[in-house]
Amino acid sequence: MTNALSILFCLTLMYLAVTTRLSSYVLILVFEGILVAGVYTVSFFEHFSATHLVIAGAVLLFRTILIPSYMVKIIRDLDMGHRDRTHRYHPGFLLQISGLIMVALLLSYQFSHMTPVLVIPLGTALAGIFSGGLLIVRRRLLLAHVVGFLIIENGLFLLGVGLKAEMPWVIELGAFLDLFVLVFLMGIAMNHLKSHFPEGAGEDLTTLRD
Amino acid sequence: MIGFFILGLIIHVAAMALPAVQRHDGQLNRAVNLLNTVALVLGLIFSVHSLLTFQLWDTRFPLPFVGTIHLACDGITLFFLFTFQLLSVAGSVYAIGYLEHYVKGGVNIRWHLVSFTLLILSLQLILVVQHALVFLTAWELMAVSAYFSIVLEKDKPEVRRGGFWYFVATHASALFLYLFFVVLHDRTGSWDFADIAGQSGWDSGTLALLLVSGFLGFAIKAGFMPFHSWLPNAHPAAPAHISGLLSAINIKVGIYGIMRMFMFFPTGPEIFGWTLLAAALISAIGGVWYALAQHEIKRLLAYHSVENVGIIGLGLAMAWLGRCLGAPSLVALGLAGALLHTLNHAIFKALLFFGAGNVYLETHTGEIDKLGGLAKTLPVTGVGFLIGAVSICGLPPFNGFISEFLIYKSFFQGGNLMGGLVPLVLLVSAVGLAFVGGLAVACFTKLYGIVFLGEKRLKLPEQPGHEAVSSYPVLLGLATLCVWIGFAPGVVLSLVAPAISQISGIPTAQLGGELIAPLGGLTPVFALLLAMTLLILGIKVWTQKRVGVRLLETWGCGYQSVTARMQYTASGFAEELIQLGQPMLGLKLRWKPIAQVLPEPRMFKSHCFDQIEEGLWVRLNRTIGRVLMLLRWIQSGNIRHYVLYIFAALIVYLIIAFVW
Amino acid sequence: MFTIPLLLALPLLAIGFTARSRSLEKSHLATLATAMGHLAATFYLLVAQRNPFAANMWFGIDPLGSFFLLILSHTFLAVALYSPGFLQRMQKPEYSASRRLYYPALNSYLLANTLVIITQHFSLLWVVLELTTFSLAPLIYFYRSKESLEVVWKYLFLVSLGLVFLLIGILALGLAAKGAGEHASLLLADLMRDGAQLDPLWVKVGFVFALVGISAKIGLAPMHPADIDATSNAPGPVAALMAGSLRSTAMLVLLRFYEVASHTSVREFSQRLLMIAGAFSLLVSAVYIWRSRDYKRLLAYSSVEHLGIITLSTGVGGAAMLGALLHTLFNSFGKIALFFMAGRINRDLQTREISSVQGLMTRLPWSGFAFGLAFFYIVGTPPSGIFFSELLMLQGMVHAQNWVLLGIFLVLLMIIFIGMSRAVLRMLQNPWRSAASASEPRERFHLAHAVSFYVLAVSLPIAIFQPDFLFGPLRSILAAFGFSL
Amino acid sequence: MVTFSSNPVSWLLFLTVLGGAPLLSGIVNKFKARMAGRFGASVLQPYFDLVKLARKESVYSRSSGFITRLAPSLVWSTTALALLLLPVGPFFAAISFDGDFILLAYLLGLGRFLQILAALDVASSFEGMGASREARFAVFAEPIFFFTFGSMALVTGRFSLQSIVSGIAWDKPLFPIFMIVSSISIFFLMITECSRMPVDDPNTHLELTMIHEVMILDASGFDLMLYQHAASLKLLLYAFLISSLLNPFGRLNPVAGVTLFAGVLVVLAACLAAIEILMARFRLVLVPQFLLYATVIGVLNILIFTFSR
Repeated sequence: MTNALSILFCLTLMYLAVTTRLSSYVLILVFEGILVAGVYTVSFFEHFSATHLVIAGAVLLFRTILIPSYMVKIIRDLDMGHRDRTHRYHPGFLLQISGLIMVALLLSYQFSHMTPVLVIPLGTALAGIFSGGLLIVRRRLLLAHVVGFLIIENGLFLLGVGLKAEMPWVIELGAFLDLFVLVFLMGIAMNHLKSHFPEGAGEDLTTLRD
Repeated sequence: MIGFFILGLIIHVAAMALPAVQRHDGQLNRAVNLLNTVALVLGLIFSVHSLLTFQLWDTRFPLPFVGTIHLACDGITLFFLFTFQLLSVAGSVYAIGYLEHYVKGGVNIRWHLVSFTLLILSLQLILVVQHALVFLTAWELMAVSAYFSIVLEKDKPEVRRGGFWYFVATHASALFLYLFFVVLHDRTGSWDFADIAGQSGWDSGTLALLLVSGFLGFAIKAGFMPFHSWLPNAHPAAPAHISGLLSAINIKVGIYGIMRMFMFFPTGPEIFGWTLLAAALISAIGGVWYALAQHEIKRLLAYHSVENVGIIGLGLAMAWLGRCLGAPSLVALGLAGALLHTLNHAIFKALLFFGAGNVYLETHTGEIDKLGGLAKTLPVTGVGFLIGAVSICGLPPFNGFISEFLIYKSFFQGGNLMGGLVPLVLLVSAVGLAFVGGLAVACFTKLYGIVFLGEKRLKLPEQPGHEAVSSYPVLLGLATLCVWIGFAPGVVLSLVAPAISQISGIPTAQLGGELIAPLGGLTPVFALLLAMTLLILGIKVWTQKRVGVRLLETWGCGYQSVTARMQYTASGFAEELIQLGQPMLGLKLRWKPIAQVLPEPRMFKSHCFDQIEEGLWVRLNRTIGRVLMLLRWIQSGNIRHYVLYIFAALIVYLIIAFVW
Repeated sequence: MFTIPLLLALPLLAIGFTARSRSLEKSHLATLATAMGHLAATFYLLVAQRNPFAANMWFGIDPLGSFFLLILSHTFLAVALYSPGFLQRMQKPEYSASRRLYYPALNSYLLANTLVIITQHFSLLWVVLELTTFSLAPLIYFYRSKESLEVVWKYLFLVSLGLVFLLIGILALGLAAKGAGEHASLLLADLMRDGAQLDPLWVKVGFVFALVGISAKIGLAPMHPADIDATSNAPGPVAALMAGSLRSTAMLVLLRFYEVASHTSVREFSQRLLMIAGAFSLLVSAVYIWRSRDYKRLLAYSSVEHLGIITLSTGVGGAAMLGALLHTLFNSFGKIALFFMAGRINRDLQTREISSVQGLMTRLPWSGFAFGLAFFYIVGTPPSGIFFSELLMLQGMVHAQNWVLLGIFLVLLMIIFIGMSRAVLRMLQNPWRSAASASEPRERFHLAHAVSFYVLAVSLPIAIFQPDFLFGPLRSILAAFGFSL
Repeated sequence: MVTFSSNPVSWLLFLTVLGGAPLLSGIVNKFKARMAGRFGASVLQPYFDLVKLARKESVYSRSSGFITRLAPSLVWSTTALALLLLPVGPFFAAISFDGDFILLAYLLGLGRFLQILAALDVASSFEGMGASREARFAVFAEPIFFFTFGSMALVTGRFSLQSIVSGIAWDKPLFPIFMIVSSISIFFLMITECSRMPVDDPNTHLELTMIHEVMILDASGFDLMLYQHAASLKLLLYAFLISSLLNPFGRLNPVAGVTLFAGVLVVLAACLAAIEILMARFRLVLVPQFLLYATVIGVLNILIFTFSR
């Protein structure tokens, strides 16, 4: 079951690679949020507890409702509607992502020899983390960076599952990051972007350098 | 007796506090310098008395962490203390008159006075301190204070540049010394010089590391080639009294350090002696040859400091070799030469720099080719400078001759002691020293002849000579010292004796017989020379009174309209010798060749740059900059790159963790 | 048991009060009181050397914690003293919001950092680390300009990205702890107790991820860029706060992981990794210090350099580790003075270009003098404290016979010295080429100068007399890391 | 230990040498004239010149200062004092001590120093030229001296001219060769220092070509006399050096010693004259090579000696 969901997660990553619409990014986020919550619940099914339920709920709340809606709002505010195509679209991106996924799965397979892990979820998690990073590196819109950041978080979540780390309050803390992202990265920063950068809002910032 | 010294130090501190209360710059200048002079004279009483009565003084007082601070005056310390105090007296008295002109010019000299006093103070502290940490502290105090004394005219960019050379060089030497003392501490477990000196049985690796780091540290300070480049840059930048003291005593701290290394490693390897010899010879020849090519008085004198440090190094090397051979008499000869030359060089170099300072005050330029005939306008400076010039060439009957004579003797004696090809090597070094002497003669005949003799080459503002009256006693006193040490070296040698006997192990009484008496015998010879000169001079004056004397124009070989511009110039005087020095000396000649038949305006420029400075240090600086430039893309300002770095670092670390 | 309220409750109250009070004076007094109370408690803890918390609680104060508490609250007191002098110049209307936010943010910063230092449980540690970033954001964003927006964005983004990795590191620690059996937990004490049973593989992974994650906060290359921007564009007191205490707090977190690692078989590896990371940061800082145009950025790079030195010699261990700990303290002293003075110079001369700083010593004699003094302090001219700590590091390297590292260390120090002195001496000596020489009033002595002189002076007695309340803890820290002097 | 010879003969000899010095240059000139086929001036001509000069009034340049007035006496007295350090044939040197040859070299150096300054003192471009040349050649001349006498000191293991001369072991096969070769390099030195052909032409009249003569262009009267006499003293000094080095009899057989000594002097004079007849002046750029050549001879000499011992 977890494996199936993980595979789906990988597929979302593939889609991430081919699309360039901010709106479709948001869709991906929603879908991934559901997947992650699902994997989480399933993986702890046998010894299920209230905390797990709470966490799963929180994740669903943040990742499928709050953040996406907020993102849509921002897209409207900064009217990125008419130029929601991130620049320098590049077919190689798909190859890179899929390569990443291969490598990640391979790694986690190798890893499974050293220590007991769930191969597929672990691989997916690694793939998520690295492709999130890759997204940040490859896309110039700040919002895309946030998306990448959230994808890394999803990967982190899966990681906890894949490594079978039944530690109280470790992965769960990840939820805090959502709050953080919500409040700061988007709340403060994005809102001020408009006032400071009348045109080209949301492009990445590169004035401070040596 | 020690009370005098301590009182002196206290007075120095008081002098440093003075600028806070005294508002008027002129009075402040006089007050501070006079206070320093008094303090130094007190210290001088202490050092001379304890040198002559051979009282060594030693005390420790406990402090936490740094352990017991160990202050001691052994023979070496006392001799250097004597030298430093003597010359600092001269410097302080000279500064009174010299700084007067800056005060008139509205330059703010308060910081300068403070750092000048601090420089003198720290120089004395370095010598008496026998504890590594406090030594390093005093060392850095000296470095920083000297830097701030150099950049008095800090509005001029070239002054800042020169000062920066010093700043960097001295910090480099400090880093080497950190390494040196840390390794010593690691092996001996103590910061105390006495304990370190007591240590024996070094393993060869450690010894090599120690010798290299220590020598580099002290050599950079002393200005051995190729670490000399800060001298010719810092000296012209500094005001005259500072550049005088820089050459006279500041670089001697390096020599003092090498003497300390003698104490630390009683059984050093012979190879170090040979290395020292080579370095010294290179510095001596290179220094004087570069000096010959200079067009600026202070720069020229700075290169001569390199040369003289080299000569001192020759003596030290002989001493080291003598100790390896177990020949105390050779050690004594070498050390006597080295230490005496340390004192002598301090004296005549200060004399020359102060003279150059007076020239600068008079003409406001240091360009040799613009000057001329100053011996008439600046009589006292002229005489003093002449005596300094003769002494620095090591000509009898002045003090330079005595020390070089000792070093020559040490070469020949060493040649007798050692077999195989060693005598040849020493012979070659002796010939090298003679060669240096010849070049020095060429260089100083050029300097004195062009600057002080002949006619003015440049229209100077017609005004009475600017010679600061306070510089008369200094110049004349130093000149007298040159003559006196030359004629009667005995007394000064007895000042050196404690240090020598401390290292060579020969009792002072025996030294008196072996070392001092023979040189004492030179006195009648020089007296005879003087007598003959006076006699013939007398006869001449008598005859000339009979047959009469006439004043006429210089014989122009038939050419009538001779102008001052037609005099031989400094660059012309030295040009062929410099040509022979190619390509070691980078000589740039630029001129407009004769094109048309009819005469047209023409120019000729010759500029000699320092191959080591340009080719080594400046290039090193440029190379470092270029290499670092290669990494300059890191701070690209693009957050996507930063994210990439994070992942890259993660992967690299993981590779280190699991693959390497 | 008054220390816990002093350490935690007081800042909390201060946050509440300053958030509600309208007058800056009152908030200032409250903050000052908090700082003093905090400092008093810290001193008490240092001297008494006892843990006010029950054993095996999620909070606890060990020698390491108390030492870093000292750094934190000392820096905080200095900043609190300087704050009114800073705020009274920020009268522009666009700053009003920032002014109101200033003191609450300051106090919450204190609270968050205190929590980081006294937390013994790694998961909790991670949470409170988040809090420090939260509290700092409004301070960095004080000027509300384009640049500060960019800065705050970059800083928050990179630091939180780093925190993701830190979380992975903690996760790995948890997995490692699984090997220890039933009583396994993420409490520091337990982890150290079970050092032998911890799964070295996971400890290794954990250490690597923790290093990468926390580097963004410490400012270790190559995760330093955001730190540079933040430190150089934040207002003077905030920059001093970051360079003086935030980075050392982050360093403490790294030390916690190192502490765990050093009780397992991963010890050598972690030491090697620390050396590499430190040396690389030293190199990178040298790259930018060599020819620097902007003196605030220069100072930022200098603190990258010093954190690099600290990391490097922590890896060397032994005397070098003692040097590293002392260096953390002395570096925070120096950075306080440097950033205060840089802030004043920037305000009065209206420039951050080194080349356009003119006549500093004539226009701002006090600030110029203090700045120069702080420069000589930070490059380790004896008798500054930095000299002693760096000497200790050299001793450690020589004793470990790590000649390669020693060579790299000395060469890079020399390069950095040249670059830094080139810049600073130019600032100090550049003559004033302007007609308005006479018009400007002479700068008067200010509290900031007093603070700077104090922090520069205080390191010497510490280095020389080695007060036992400080060196007792230091020795037990070294013992805890398995070094003996 | 400096020893002043107790033997009055050494001191008397010194006085006679002072008196007899011009004779040598006279002899050289006579030889020259004879080889050129002229009858030539009398051997005593130099004396007449000196007396004539001493009687003339002195003319000083307006540009000149105290150096010009001081230098001649110092040049003279340094050269004279240097003569005192020489052992003359079988007789002891008046003054002798370890390393006295160093003093000798430096005394001549002092004289040279002042002469150069005196040349620069009168602000004449010609004399400046001469001064520069003198300084340049001195740089290469001094090493020859030190090399030769240094190697002798090392070979004999003694440090004073007196003891070196008496310390030469003529019975050993190596020594004669060594001595002869070294005296050759001293002869080169002599040619340079005494401004003889082919380095310098003592009796040209074109200032641009001269070295020594051009430096004393502005000297006159008693000063010029002193310069001339000092020059002849210098010539004699080098001649004495060579001839006491090539004197196997030494003190064993005074009569033979003295005769040989005198003989060598005459031969040297003849050689000088012959060279001046047969050779033209070198181009000035060649002079350093000429001197280096002399040094190289010395180097080979000492090398051969060391290796074959």
